[in-house]
Amino acid sequence: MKKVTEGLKAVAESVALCRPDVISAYPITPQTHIVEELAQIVADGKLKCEFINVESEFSAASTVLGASAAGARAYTATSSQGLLLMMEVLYNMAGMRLPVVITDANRAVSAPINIWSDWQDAITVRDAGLIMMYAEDNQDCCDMHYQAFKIAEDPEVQLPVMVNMDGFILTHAFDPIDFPSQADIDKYLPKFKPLDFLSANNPRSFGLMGGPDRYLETRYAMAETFKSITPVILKAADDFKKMFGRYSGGMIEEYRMEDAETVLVSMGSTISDLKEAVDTMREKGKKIGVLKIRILRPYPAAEIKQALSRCKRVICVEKAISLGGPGILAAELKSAIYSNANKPEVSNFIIGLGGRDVKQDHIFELVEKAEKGVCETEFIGLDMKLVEEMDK
Amino acid sequence: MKKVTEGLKAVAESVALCRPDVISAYPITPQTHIVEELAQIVADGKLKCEFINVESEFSAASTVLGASAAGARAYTATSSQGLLLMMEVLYNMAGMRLPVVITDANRAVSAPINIWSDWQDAITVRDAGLIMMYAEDNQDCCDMHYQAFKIAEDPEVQLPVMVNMDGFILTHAFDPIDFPSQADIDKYLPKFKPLDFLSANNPRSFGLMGGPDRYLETRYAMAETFKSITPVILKAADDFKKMFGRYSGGMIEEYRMEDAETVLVSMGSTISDLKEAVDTMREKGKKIGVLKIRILRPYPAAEIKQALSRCKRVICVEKAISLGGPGILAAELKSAIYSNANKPEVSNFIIGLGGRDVKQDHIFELVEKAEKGVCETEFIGLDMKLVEEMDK
Amino acid sequence: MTTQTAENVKLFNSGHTACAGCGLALAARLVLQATGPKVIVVNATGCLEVFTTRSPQTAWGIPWIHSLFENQAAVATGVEAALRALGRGDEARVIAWGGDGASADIGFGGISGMWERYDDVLYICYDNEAYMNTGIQRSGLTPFKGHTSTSPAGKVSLGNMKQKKNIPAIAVAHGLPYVATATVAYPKDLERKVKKAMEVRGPRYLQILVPCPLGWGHATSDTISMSKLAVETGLNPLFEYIDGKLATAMTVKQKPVEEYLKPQSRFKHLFRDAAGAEQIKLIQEIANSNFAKFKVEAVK
Amino acid sequence: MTTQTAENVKLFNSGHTACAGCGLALAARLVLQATGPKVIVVNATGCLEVFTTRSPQTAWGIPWIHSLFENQAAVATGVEAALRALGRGDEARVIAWGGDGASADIGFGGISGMWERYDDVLYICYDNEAYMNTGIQRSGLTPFKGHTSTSPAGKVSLGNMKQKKNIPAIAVAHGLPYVATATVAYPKDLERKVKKAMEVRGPRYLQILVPCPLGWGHATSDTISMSKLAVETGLNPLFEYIDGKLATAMTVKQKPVEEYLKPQSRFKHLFRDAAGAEQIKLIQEIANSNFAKFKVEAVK
Repeated sequence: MKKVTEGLKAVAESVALCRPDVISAYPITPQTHIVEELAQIVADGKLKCEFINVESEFSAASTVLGASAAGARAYTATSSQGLLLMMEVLYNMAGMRLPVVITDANRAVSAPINIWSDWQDAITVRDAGLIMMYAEDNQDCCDMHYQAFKIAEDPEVQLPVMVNMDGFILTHAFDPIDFPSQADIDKYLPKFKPLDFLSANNPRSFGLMGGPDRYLETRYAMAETFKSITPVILKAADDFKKMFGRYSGGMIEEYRMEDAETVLVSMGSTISDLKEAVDTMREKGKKIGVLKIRILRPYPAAEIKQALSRCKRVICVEKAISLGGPGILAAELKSAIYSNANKPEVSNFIIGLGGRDVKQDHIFELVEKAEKGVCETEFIGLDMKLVEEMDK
Repeated sequence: MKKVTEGLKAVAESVALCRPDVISAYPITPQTHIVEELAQIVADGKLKCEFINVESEFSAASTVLGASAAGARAYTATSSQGLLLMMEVLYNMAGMRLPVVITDANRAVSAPINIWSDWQDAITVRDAGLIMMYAEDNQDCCDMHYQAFKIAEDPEVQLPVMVNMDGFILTHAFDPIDFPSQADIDKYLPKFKPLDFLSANNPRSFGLMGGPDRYLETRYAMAETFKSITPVILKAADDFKKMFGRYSGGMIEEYRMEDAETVLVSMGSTISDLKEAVDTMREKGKKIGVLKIRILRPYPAAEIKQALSRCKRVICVEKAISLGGPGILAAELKSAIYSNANKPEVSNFIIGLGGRDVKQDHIFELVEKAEKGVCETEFIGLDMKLVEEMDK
Repeated sequence: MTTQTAENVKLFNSGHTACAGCGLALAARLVLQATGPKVIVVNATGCLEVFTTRSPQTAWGIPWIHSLFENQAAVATGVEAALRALGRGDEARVIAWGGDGASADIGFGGISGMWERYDDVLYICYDNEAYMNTGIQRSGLTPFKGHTSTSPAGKVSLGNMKQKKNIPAIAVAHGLPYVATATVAYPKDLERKVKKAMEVRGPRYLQILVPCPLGWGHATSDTISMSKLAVETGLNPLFEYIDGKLATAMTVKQKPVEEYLKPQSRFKHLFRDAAGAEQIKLIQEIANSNFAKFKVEAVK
Repeated sequence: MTTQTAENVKLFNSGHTACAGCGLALAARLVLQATGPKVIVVNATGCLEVFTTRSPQTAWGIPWIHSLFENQAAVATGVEAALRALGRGDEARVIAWGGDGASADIGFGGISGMWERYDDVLYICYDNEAYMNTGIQRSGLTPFKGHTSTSPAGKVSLGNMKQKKNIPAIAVAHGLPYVATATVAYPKDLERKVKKAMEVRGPRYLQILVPCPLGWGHATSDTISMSKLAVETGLNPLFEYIDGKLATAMTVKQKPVEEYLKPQSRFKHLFRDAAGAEQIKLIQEIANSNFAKFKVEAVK
């Protein structure tokens, strides 16, 4: 039964269905409606849950860390500056193997301050040890949340999961959303059974020092865990499909790639723009497809290597930048396909930073440019008059 | 005139020679001796400078940000958790184009908490818009600081510079250090002349919003700036050599690479270990060399591409990890040499995390492994008994 | 650096985009009228930054900087240190300001640190009693039983469960030489306090209540009357502490809290039933206790 | 998660690696003796975490967690919320603790937030008056004119320029129902205060002075005498505030501050010349003012 719902409110309803024990968050645009809606759900007695308003994102992350360590299913949501402020806690949470679920409403990072969408915020935590999922649309985003708790809490995983949704583009869009029933979600996602937690009945110590004699092995264990997560992610989607009839899963998604010579690679809601453009270009006879990176961590290197083993040209379309560095998606992708025999050209473009509209023409333009020669970290959609003005 | 000095104290003396107007820092191991020594230098009246003890690294970064915006030459030093806590401020400082100099005593990141050396801390800010230098030894590190201020404050640059030195390995090592005279440094590095600063005599607004109509262009301007920094870095080293007689510069350094079939790539003090191993392997007739990445941002893609255009095998030796992702140095390197005709095999290994000793045997071992076939993100130096224990 | 010269010599121009009836815009103008141009302002993220500096425009005629939501105090420390270090101490005094969220919550650690350092910075909290810039979420200064989107009135809740965090008292406990409260309905009092604060060296704290029609749910024409009623009911007493001692408090004829609560939709759930009436009694007790505490001589 | 079962049933084992004469190790044992086993402890980064939990060993016989240097308060909030949410409220009470750096400086924003939320957490600051874990740098609780490596005595400086941040007063201003100070020389007083604190619901604050022979520069056998002299000179008064009112203060016969300062190398620069003697007079004034303030009836 579908219900037209705003993206953030849909996420809030989905999270509520997962029956978190503790929610803690701090207001930041464009994430705010999630916690507002959850606050109202709790205030109306519809969800029995400790909803904790805290004084900063740093404390929001720390509060859910503490709650998770004490055995609770814990959730927080944030965006942009808030995520950066959480940074130290996020590394710590991952290192402590705490299965918190975090929604990030992807937004640009200051300076200059900008509340609109790009991926710069979440990209900054890609090394931290979080599982990172990127939603293409709001149904996908809701379904990711049910699965996120299941994956995070899997005994083989025990890691935080971050669900990413593009600010405004998804967060504030109204779409018909199919919500599962509470009974079904209760079956899909039983009560959290932590392997180990803070308890006076079993007094144990958490967060010990790891000296030079142990630290390397601890990090190795995490790296090994990441190698075994893909099957867990795939199974969560398969189980979801069995119960709810729709497949919302996969590490990557291939769109019209069967005979594609050129493949556009991207994440999140940008995929919809690319698919539309690909449909248009296909009509004109161009052999072009789209590869969606749905899960950024663990990075689906093998899947990407395979998917790009036949094409001639790859174009990464990125909404984040490593200033002074190579394209972020492009570098990881080139790393994955480095030894492919077909060795496609790889271009990458920076688009849509800080909420700049991504137009279909921009996509046509970047394909055209890449066809003329490899482009690296090239900006598309610039207002050149403004660039000149700023140069003065 | 050389003086045997501990690494951190040598950095402190070098920084004092640069006559910063404002220093602000917070204690964290292994960075602390820098600010202690500077505190003493100021307390003894040897340097006229505002030395500000603050309540956190977040505020240390914010204090130097404010000081720099008001026209002061500003300096801070930190490490590990402190750097992660500064994260939001660092992105902001770069975006505001403030030429602060930061020393990072590279240290592992929690959890588990570990005060020993690896690169995980600074690696987390590689997208932020800071110029990032990695010191191989303490003379190099001191010379980097004189140059760092010069580069940061260059009218064409106006960006923060981070100098990285490996915790304990460099910070606590005693070496003979050649310090320039104050008079010479005053000539090399004249008083900071900011292009623009907070002043009641010229009231202007700093840190405005950048909406979707301007943000993309602002980031583009930064990306373009990064393209023009390499010549400034090279000139700072050339000028330094003219004045002080020694060359401490270069984006990369090639060691015994003239006919090398295998090239080890790394950064920081690890380079010394690699050079030693290469000397040994050379004696046994192996054609092997070392490529040092001295400047990580701007990433010296062109220099690396050129330097690796003849070898058969590249081995990245990394002291940081992107959990669930590709090797950090390896991915950027593969991106740089992706289109090279020689297309060397690229392996990468994780070593020495959290202060684990890097032994010469480890280096021989990883070379041997890479020669047998490409290795990706493989850990070297593991205590396998401990790994098994932890697995239980 | 993104910079912009103000297009005219006013210290705070009308070329901003604040909502109608915004108490904050009024307060900012009053403050700068009192300080004059020899100030540098450090502004936390919030409405005041947003509605004055949409690049490339700026409403500020004084040197002004915005960095983040929570580092205004430390940035001010840095600016002040730079002026001293560069021998520019006479050029300007430093003011840091932020809303109640930036001041009482996310930025409070930094402010406490600045106070402990005893930096020569005037900190001004403009208090509209919730996160208004992000859409009316609860802050530490949200009043008892006020409805916000994260302290909502609902079937099992009657709004914000906590009393307003007492930042002025906390500031006094930090040993500040000057701590005061003000509000826009009393512009002369506000101006006098700003001037007094500028005479003192060291850390100073001024908390200005600024009604927000959107967040409080009153008519845009009622900003001044709400500001006045907050004082007259005793819910926002106006006082000064000098060197830790209560120095002045504004004397007013006490009005019942209902007069203040009723016109504001954020309190409307209190007027529905007996449970709400009980809460109003508790709010009246807060007001009474303030009246008892701040019964000192009137401003001279 | 890195976890470890304590090898025996003691709440705080002797199997730690604290320095000889460590006041902190003593305080930790005294606190847990008073609370008993039904507690969960959240520990900020610092000496106490370092010398008790070098993996895989732990000295703790109670459930214990360490996360970061500055988030102990918020982690405690989360633990406490989890216990309530999971219906385990009777299982344990939550204690957060950290050193003076973690408490008065880097973690203070989080503590203030926790106090404002009015969480049921006992916060204990073990105060050794500097960052001892990183090698004796100045904190907000470093005493006036104390030498540390970042507030050094030098040719143009006489040590720490600021008075100790008054966290107990700031805690009272936050509206805490229980605020107290203690020190290891008075173990019964300390134990009583911990027990009293555990009887109260809501946020509580206990500040325990713990001499650090290494950082203070006194003989390792003088830990208790230094702790006692801190009280007897009036530099570290022992008191309790209940519901905002001074409830008890320990009465002692006043000794001159020199008796406390002289055996500690961190004050040795004050005994060199006339300039130092002037500073000692100022320190005596601080002590005298504490004596005047805390002249209330003795503990019953």
